[in-house]
Amino acid sequence: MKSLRSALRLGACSVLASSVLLSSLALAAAKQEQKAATRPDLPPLPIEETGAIRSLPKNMPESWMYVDEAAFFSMFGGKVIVLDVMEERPAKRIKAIADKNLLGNFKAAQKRDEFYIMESFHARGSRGPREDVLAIYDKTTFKILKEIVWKDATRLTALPERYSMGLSKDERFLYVANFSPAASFSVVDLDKREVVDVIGTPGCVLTYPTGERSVTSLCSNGGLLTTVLDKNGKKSAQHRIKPFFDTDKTPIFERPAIIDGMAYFPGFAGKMHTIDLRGDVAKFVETWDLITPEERKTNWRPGGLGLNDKDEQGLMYMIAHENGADGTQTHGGSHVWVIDVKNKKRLRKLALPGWGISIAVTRGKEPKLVVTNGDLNLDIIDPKDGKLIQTISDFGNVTPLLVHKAY
Amino acid sequence: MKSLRSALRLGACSVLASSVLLSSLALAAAKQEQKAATRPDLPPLPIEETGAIRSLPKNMPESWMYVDEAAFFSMFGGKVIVLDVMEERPAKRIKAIADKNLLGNFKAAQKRDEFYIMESFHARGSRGPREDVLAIYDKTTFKILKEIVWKDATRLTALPERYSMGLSKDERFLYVANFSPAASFSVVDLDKREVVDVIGTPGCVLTYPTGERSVTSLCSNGGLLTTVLDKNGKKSAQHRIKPFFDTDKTPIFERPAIIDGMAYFPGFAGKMHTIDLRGDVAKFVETWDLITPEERKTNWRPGGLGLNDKDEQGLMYMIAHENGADGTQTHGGSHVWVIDVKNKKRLRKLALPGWGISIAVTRGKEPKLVVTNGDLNLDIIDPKDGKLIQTISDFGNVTPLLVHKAY
Amino acid sequence: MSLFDKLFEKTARGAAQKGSRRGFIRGLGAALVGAGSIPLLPVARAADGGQKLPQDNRLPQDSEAGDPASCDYWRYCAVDGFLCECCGGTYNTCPPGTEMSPITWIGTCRNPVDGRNYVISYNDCCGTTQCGSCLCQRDEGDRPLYRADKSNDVNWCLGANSSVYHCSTAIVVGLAFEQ
Amino acid sequence: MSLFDKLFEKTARGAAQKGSRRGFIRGLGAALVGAGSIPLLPVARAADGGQKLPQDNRLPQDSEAGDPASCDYWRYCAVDGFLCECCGGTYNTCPPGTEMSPITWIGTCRNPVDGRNYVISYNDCCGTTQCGSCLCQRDEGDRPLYRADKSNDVNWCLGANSSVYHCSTAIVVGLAFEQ
Repeated sequence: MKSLRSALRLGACSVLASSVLLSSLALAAAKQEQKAATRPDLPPLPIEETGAIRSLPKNMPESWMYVDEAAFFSMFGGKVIVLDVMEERPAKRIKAIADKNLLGNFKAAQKRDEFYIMESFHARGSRGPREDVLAIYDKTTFKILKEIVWKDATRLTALPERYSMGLSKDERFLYVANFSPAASFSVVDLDKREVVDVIGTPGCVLTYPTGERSVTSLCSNGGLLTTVLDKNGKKSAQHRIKPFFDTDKTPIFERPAIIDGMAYFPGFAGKMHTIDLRGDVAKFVETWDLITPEERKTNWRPGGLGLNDKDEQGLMYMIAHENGADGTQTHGGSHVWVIDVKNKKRLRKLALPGWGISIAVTRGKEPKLVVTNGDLNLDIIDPKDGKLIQTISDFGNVTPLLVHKAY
Repeated sequence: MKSLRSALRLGACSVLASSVLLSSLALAAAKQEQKAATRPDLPPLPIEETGAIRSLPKNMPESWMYVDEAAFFSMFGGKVIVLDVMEERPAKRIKAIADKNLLGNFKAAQKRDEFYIMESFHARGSRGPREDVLAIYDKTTFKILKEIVWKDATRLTALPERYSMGLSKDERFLYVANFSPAASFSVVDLDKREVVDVIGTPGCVLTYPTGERSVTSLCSNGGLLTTVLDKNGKKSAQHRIKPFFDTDKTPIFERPAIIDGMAYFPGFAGKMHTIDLRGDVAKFVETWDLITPEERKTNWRPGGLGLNDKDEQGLMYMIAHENGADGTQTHGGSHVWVIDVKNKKRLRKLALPGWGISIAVTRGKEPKLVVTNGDLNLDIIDPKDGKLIQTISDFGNVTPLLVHKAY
Repeated sequence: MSLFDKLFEKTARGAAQKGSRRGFIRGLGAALVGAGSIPLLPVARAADGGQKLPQDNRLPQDSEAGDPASCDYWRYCAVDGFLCECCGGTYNTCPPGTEMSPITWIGTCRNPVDGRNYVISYNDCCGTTQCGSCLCQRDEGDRPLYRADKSNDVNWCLGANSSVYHCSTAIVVGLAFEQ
Repeated sequence: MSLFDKLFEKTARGAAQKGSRRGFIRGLGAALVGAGSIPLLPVARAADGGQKLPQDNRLPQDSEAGDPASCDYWRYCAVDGFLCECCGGTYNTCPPGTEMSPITWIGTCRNPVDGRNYVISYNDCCGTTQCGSCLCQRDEGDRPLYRADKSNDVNWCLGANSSVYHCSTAIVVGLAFEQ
């Protein structure tokens, strides 16, 4: 057990001391055999090119995902890893890696061949002036096309969120959450590659894209704030939507699944809150129950970090656990609920092979679940039958806290 | 096993999901009991001070060591950790931590209340201009007294070495190895806190302090180069010492134990090489054998990363292994040899409780061995009887490759 | 559900707090709570390291209330992070070389010895990379980012010179009164 | 002892090499060699990811000589680091977003299929933090820093724009001739 430890934490490719000696002997033996069978008749291998750098396809396959490796144990080592979660060969799963410093935030574009990392640097590691930088990456070359430096270093540094950044429907504008702890968001014009406005959202956080060119934030009073932008991305108006939950007594997760412009916010205790984000201004629609009276008796609840995601058919997937209590909302769960949000119906309950902390769903007609498990590896699961397809470990992961679709 | 993984690699303080639920119940029960036994008669706790920062004693106890955590899996996360290796309570072992970026080099002073970290930074993590910085730390407050920036970013970035930096006997000058791959060293006047010279050492590396104010480097031809400095720390003369080993056929480790001014360099195959560093210029003294003819039959050899250290009584301790071969010199070993270098005698062979990669020895009359084991934890061993005193894990260690005495 | 919601928190040192909690490791959730392998030592401890510590004159409520190196210790009811007690600091002092963030989150914890509820300020120590030892996560009363005053997902070192989080303290800053 | 010492290494592309090896992970030594958990697949592989790979037209010496994702693969006789084959690159190309260091160390490896010794240039890919997968350490012929041309303790990304090491390639740059 003891000697397994370093092998486990230091990657797939480790064998132990004793094995080294054994394999040396085996190799020596093999060498003898091979010598007998060599084929000197073959032409020699040609000289190969040096300096070649790979690139990725313009359209990533449906099973490729961006893994937000938050690197909680050293915030300097954060990464975004493109991973083919259906690849069976361990060596071929990693497709590319980008750095992401100090709890950097990540967003992938769908139409643009870009992704965005909003990160921070001190000039010398932990010390020196802090700079907040938006890095715009070319998603095929993984090269940085442009770095935009924030005037004030105020971007949100927190655990990964799907909506710490948002994209306008036409993907011309990127919305980036700031928190100093005064809340605001910056609007980046992705065509011009510059910040066009920084808009205060007092008491309201995060950037849920709304309508064509609006941004909705979730407020400390249990309401919403929608900021409407003009065609240049500058603030045109702000609208407050009145409270629809009690942030003390009936808190909700700040992590909705947004499906066809409708945002579904689960509550800690299992109520769902539907918000219409299709128009210029957000509208509260309704609250409905996710949980049966039977389940409520044993305190079934949603829970986790990135506790939900959606597939391309419009279904929502959410981690849940029994015996919920104050505090367990962040602890993940043993099951995944498959929810038809349009019909307000839970279709299936899947038992996870292990504990689940975060969940993501692959693209396409046959979606697969990507569950960050209690070992901080990824379980790939077929939601049709709940079967474990494979567990992915040893891709340089330490704390892979959130997984995103790749396009 | 699976669920143990994250617990193991994420620190001593981890318990598993199931335990969480259990302990919640236990706590609830305990709370009931406690309620009955409360003592409201006690005066309430006073309001406590905020902002208090601890400091360390001027003279560190003998059992305190500096651990060079190289952070091989993300070179951004390197640390120097002050650890009391004899402390039984896990929570009280860590005394202080300093950052050490990009395979930074470390040196502790003995007379000055300082230590030195020579590190590098790119302006933005992996990208942007590189700066090489010598950070002079106050060893009691762990605050940086001065940062000295190199004119050219050429300092040696390599696995940790005891002599990537050296101190003059009077500790006025610090010698810092550079490698671009052209070899040189910088001389820092620690009184004035400035670089006073950068001295080329073509083909010769590292900085073994010599005499009062000389620096010896080990050369690619199997010889030595001694640079003599003037009283201001500037180059006064350089002397080449002729080859005393064949770097191809009879290589030596670049890691000597320097005891009373005599440097003892072990050879890969087990010969010891004595160099006199007491005068202004290094002198080769002799070669002698560490290994018996019997041991040679099964290829006993020294091996490891920080493969040796010394105690304050003048004994040398070195990791060794059987069945040595080309390549195994770096792989550590199963035993520690205790060597009386003055009498060219091996006193004892200690079997390690596990595999050993690096070794260090605590100060004082009852020295203890600190062995980085194959699990990349630290085994603390009594060299008198070879007994394992304790294994220290979960101090934020990933790759604690070299351990130094603290003063 | 939440004890804290029933209490009026009398913050004795308003300047030092923003009434909020922080907790990077929520997501690590299930697998990472507690301080399982560290034995409970429910006794007062002598100072070590040649420096007089606040613990030297601890009242029974502290000294008999459990082990400050254990995640179960009473002050940590709302802590979420690495315990400074294990990192070269103590439960109420920062390790050498770090700075204490002036912006903190607070919790209200019940002392098991005197039965009183105290307001605890969880000032983070910042400026050195993660301590990496004694990870402790207790999420009672935690709220998402929209309740910044109760959210422990934020890196509260944003109030310090360095945004790099090292460990968390738990400092008594007052008594809490029931409503 | 060392095969390499008996060979004259004909470096076909002098500019790209400095005749030296690098290997951060020597110290990890005993516990970390090999590619134990990755199955050997000694067959040619189709390109994936929509990009034509050099492997598409591999000669038998490559395609029948083992698995480039295994530490035992013939080209890796002197490699020491993370294999780019597992990091989004291949054995002779760098992953997206990195740069190939022009300063490298070289080894001389025997191809088990044709029996010839080839000079292999182990160009590091730099500029993104450690890949962290497929750590492979084979230290034959390694020398300490004083023989920079044979030392794998140095971070050879010093030749790239970024000193941050990501993974290592193994590129055939010529035939080696016995003396």
